[in-house]
Amino acid sequence: MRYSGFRVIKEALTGHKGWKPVWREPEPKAHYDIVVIGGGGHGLATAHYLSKVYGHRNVAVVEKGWIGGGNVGRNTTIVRSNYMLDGNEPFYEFSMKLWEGLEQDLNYNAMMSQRGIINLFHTDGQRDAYTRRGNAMILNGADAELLDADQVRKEHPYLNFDDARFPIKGGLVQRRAGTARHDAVAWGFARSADLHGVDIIQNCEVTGLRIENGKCLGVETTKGFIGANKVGCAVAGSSSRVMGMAGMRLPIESHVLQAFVSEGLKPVLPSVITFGAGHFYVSQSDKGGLVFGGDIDGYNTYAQRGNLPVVEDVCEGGIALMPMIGRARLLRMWGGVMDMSMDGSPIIDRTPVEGLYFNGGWCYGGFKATPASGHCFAHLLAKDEPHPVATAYRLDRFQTGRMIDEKGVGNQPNLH
Amino acid sequence: MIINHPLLGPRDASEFTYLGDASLIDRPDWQDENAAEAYYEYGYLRDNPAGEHQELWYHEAGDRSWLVVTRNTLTHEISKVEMARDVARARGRSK
Amino acid sequence: MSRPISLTLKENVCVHDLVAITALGGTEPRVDSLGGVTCTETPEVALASVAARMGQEINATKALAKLIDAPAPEVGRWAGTTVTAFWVGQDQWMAEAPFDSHEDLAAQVKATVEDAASVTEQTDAWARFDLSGEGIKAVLELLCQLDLRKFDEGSAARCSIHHVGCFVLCRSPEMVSLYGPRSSAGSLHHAIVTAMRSVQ
Amino acid sequence: MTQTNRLDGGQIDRNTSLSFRFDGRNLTAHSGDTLASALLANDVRLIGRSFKYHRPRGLLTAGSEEPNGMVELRTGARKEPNTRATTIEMFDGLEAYSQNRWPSLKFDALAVNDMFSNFLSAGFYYKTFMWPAAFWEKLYEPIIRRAAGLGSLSMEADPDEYDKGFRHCDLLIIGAGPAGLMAALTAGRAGADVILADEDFALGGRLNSETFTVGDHSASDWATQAVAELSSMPNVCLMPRTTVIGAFDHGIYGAVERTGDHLATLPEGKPRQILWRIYTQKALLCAGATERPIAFENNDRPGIMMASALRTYANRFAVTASQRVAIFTNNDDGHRTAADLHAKGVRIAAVVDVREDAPSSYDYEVLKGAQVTNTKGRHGLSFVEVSLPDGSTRTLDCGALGVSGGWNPNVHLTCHQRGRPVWNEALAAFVPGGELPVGMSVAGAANGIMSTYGALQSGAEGAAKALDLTDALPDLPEAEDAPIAQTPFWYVQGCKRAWVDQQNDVTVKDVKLSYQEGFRSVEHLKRYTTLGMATDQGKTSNITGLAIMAEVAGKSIPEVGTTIFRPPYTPVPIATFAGRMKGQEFHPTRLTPSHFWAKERGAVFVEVGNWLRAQWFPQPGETHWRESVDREVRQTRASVGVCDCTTLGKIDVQGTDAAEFLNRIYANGFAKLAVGKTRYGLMLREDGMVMDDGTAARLAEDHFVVTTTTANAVSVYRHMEFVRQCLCPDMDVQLISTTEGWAQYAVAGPNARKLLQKIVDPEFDISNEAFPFMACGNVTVCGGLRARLFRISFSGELAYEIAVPSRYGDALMRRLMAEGEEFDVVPYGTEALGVMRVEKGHAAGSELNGTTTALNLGLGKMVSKKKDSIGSILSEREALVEPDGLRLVGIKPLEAENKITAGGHLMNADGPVDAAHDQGYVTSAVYSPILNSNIGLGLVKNGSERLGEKMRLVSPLTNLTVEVELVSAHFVDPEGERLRA
Repeated sequence: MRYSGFRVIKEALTGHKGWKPVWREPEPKAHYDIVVIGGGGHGLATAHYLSKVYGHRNVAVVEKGWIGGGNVGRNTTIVRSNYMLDGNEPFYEFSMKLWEGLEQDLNYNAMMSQRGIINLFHTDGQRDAYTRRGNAMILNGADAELLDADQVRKEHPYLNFDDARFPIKGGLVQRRAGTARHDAVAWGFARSADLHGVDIIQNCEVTGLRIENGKCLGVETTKGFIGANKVGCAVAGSSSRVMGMAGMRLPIESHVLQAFVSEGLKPVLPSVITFGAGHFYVSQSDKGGLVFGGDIDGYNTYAQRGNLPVVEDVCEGGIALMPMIGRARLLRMWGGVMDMSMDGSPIIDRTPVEGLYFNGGWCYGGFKATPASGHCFAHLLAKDEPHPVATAYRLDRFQTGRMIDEKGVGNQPNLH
Repeated sequence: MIINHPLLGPRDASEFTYLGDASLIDRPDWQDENAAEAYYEYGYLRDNPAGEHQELWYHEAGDRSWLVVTRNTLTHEISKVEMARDVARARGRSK
Repeated sequence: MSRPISLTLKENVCVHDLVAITALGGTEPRVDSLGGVTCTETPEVALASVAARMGQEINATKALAKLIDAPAPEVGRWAGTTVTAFWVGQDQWMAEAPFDSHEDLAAQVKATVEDAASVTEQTDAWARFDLSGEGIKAVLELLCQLDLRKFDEGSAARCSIHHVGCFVLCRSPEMVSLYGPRSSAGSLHHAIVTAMRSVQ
Repeated sequence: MTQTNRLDGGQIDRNTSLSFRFDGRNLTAHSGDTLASALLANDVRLIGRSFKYHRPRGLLTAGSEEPNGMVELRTGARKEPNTRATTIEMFDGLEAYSQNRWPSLKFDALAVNDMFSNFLSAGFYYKTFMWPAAFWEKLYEPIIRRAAGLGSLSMEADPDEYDKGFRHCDLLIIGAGPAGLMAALTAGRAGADVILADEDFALGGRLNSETFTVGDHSASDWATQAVAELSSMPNVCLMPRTTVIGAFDHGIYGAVERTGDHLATLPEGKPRQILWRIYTQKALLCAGATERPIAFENNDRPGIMMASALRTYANRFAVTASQRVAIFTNNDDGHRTAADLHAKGVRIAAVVDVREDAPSSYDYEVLKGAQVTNTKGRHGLSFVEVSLPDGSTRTLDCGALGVSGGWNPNVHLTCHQRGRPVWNEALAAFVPGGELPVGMSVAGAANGIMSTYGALQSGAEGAAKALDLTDALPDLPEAEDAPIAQTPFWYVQGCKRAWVDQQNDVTVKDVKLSYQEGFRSVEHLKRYTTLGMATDQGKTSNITGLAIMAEVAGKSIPEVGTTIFRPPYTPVPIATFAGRMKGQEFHPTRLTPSHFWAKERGAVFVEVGNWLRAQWFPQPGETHWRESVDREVRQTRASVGVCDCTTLGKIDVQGTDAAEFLNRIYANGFAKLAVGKTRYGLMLREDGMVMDDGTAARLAEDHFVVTTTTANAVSVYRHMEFVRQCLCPDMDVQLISTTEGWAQYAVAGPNARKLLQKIVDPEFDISNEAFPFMACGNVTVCGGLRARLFRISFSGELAYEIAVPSRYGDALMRRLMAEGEEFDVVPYGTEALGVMRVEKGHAAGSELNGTTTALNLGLGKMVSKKKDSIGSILSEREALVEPDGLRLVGIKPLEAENKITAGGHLMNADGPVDAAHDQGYVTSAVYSPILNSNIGLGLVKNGSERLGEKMRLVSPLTNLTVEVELVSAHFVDPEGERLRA
């Protein structure tokens, strides 16, 4: 069923009786060409591109809970392609372009809002690093602008310019960046994949990988064995657990990232803002809530909850940067479990096990990557070779020394 | 969280700095013929268990001791806290 | 007539003509009183860290006891008379003494412990504020995470105050000493006085 | 205007009359009122507008669960949007305004949404606004954003102060109702350290809202006496106005105490709120229960309220919402409200009870087996329509309708970790279950024990159990102990628009549509309809929504599941979490010993980490920073300059294995360093990247002083402790930071020695022969002050670093300036320092960016292969030793005056300019007054083999393209003759 304004009006006049379920609830078949583990954003996007772009319709997505319940269901909704390194920028810019056409591609309004993002800097060293980054963005075909303090003040007069411990010296802006309605992204991909024949199987937990003579034959699940020619794993947050079923150890640790939302407020923030002298970034949702976050808690965990010190750290940053939000109330806090990789960059690659493919290590950059991640993983699954923009995301890069380390903090995941 | 320091008793985790898996104590022999492979695994591969995890915490705002904390990554329950130096010796490290 | 560079600390007391300033930048210590609590900047103290050498822990403990004329303090405690010491880490202590009589405390301590311990001058690494009065508990409650129910006379603990790593020593039920890094003295002092104002 | 709805009795102080304003109207109240009770007393029912349809809204509850009665409190910079009228303690001069309406509360333009509500069904926006694509940003979204949101911020900095504190106890009791008070009495009398926290300003919970007796006292008097006894106990800490917002790991609870919100103005220096971190082994949750509504047609009009709320307003605040009240209930509790109101002289239109076997009353009519089918009244309820069992309908005139659908235990804090509530069939409600936070137990209504006696009893038992008290429990007073059985009744069948979530305008139909479209898991329901996402977090709506979903799914409620509750229990101002860490106090400020001197000299300071360092020292007449910096560089290179380098990390390394230890942490060797000598040290991370660099001075066989960069002082020290304790546990080496203990100054330039000879006491020979380049040692200065002297150079000049105890740093700097006058000595700041190190080709922060190896920096030879040092193995990985990898080079524009930009990228002299053809980037760029040219350092592919090559430096971000030449990084004195002079 196509969605449109006319359809909404028609249904309204006929008691909304015509609305069908957005996805079917099929029972798993005995065998698929491709089984994607994980009904989060990346898994559903993979299914969408596999079926729509690469013509694979005999595909299943198996999800242990409800779809969209992964990090796509709990993030700060930021979409941007402001990366510095060659391994990353082309991929995220590719993702940005997919975002820009997503509503039309999915016939679903994910409310992609290109409100822009500004990364503030407070020292000359930061300015130089952002200059290098902004140049890399432009040289890769993305957009970037460098603002000085006065220009920042013009656009964001409510920031702390008069009593700042670390004065704002300027900012790197990407106008095309913004936010999207995170749940809608998952639902939109699911709906499209479903329409193209993909079976989305919820409440179906993968309990094992059936591997014989180095080849993956399918997945053992709580709904029985499901055979597959190829199995793709897209379960960021739980990657080590699932790939552990194949006996693999990953260059990944699981960490919790907390996020926060305030009570609804009339519009105050024109764009996404990232503090450069503390752990704080913020945007305002269409419903009016300030959606903000900061640093990860910093210890290995699989629990979707954090602790007070980080809450305080984030709010200290927020008040230092924009003291006008002091009387806005924090309404809800939650935690999402991240695949923190050893260089802060993701992995989309084959594995030593034939027929088993891996997509993970997204750290806290997974949401913005959703379309490109799905597209590139679909490409890898369909063609057995990496998509041109994802060639650097190899599993063996740490062995060869080809790390993609934007922050330059090395092999300590909780610093990325 | 609260870490029960072997010497100081219960201390707020915010006084500590986290490093990672306690396997970082087991630094390979630099002269081993497979040193390159060994160091790659030591430096980059992690068990990352969903359950009991031995990990290194540094009492930065305290007595500057490194601790090996055994903590469940699902419940955050801490079952054991040891001085990393003792653990390192027990694992055969010396000079 | 010149002689080669000496590699040991000069042992006589100083006769130089340089004027010292306090951590807060004054020539006189700063004193603030609010609602029954007094905060006094206390620069007239010399400090030296004592860390036992490997295998010399017992000798170091003995030597320290001799120095402070009391058993070496246990974990989380301080002890001593003229020269006092508090526990800062495993087999590691900080010796305290009056500045005027002990400006070269490190040298004096080293002479006592000899090769049993490494000694490092810490006198000017720390700014000290003494907090006294009935209301100090209410002030400390806003500053540090210590369980004040257990923080009795003789206690010495390290803790973080407004992101500044400090030592807190309980001298008596109505007096504590706070040691913070000298460079952050201004921020620490501001935190203390703000808390005093908040509870007065 | 008089308080027309004020009744007799209550717990307000009628002797104090307070005046306040709502939407500009002057009204009066008494102390003990909330804004909500005061508005009702003044017959104000219309208070706000709903989120989506802008429907008129009044009060629904009398507590913090309030979804509707929200206002903008106070004015100016203290404006506080979305504040629940039910939680605002009245004070004289209070000002409040209604929100989310335009132009006025009575006539709200966007109320038009309500007419089109049928088109604005759940999730409609996901299905439209897609064409034409560009319109979303330009048209649709701005409209939605303006309509959305509730209250507005002042856009001014919050002027109030906030504190954070720590408290410890044996037992934290959350909630001071009957269970909490009894628990506190039990624990307190037993001598335990108890904290009793309650969000209300009056302790007692429901006891303050009820008319029945406890022991020989009225419920509220008993509460008052209990509180009096507790406040007399030194081991009990009573915390009214304190909301426990979250249960965190290992017995740490967050609590927000509102110390100033009930005051018209805060006393100087006093906090508005305090965030307490409460540490306790045991906690007893006595948070009570929340009454749940019944959904029916137009159940959202002002005047339609929870029955228990009407009772609270009448009994505690002596207020009725209207002189004529009806009740709609499915349980006996609704009848209590009718009885209490009747007793206070309020006219009861009727009690509508869905039960055929409902109890009768002599005082008012009870319509048994009846249901409310519709309501009327534009800005407030005027009458309700009731359908009777026989099919006939009745109309009841009333200005208020009390609704009671039974009670839901407040299980929220039990869910903050892993706990999942369990369904209790008898109560038809969720009760705490599963894994509670360690050390937490639950008592009273929060645990599903709904009678007052049961609450008192479980409170006493809960406290005793938590503390393992052996002695007998205190005698419990007599109190009502009515058994409770609820037959759930969620909504009236056949209604068209019945509200489940009143703030977000989620109706029964929306929930059903959600199911129809496949959004059937609770999480999908929540996210698709926004049910329970409003500022009340669904305290009065989640369970009802769940029940409707269960019904349409043909499942039981527990099968459908429950949404878990997350902190905070009620919303908390962001500033409260920040406390005092704001403005200039956001981070501590670190000052060097000569900071005050530098300030006198008019230095311009720059933040380096938490340090403030002098960036340059402007002289009269200098209008541009470049003039100052150029002068400082020229004068230093021409004669002598002094720079404060106290901020460099200093670590004292002692012990018989000290040298071996340095061998391990540095890539280059230290074993053979002679006593009295200093050596440059290169430190790698285990992954082979350069971590930091500095010098190590050997003061004795077993004593080194190591320096680190300012930025890495803390992480390097941590790393060294890691190596010492975890990798080399048997090495005899002791570490301690001495960064703060010594004021250290670089004295650089041809006349450096001459100047120092006037400072260092004459018995110390610092001639080039006696004290050559890289020498170090202890000296005395100015007549006997102990000092350390290092002959090291960052500037490339003849240079020393001299250190004295910090308290003398200010004096030494002044002395150096005075003694240096004859040499025209100049103090120089970090800018000049940076210029000189680039001229000299020293790598620093911008080159040591965490992704560069020793090889990249041209220091490859320093990495010894003959010893075991951190990082040596992984630095050999194939990609890290590729011949065409990045190498550090000097960069010079072909035209000296052409500016070059750090962060610019380097491209071949010709060929395309894009990422694919990137050759490297500029790490540092300065103007060299010595070379009279802009110069820079950069990392270029195979750079060391390309010296002399012309390239293009491009920075499209700053619209810059410059022709440059790759040169040696050592612009000045490449042979190093000056520093050995």
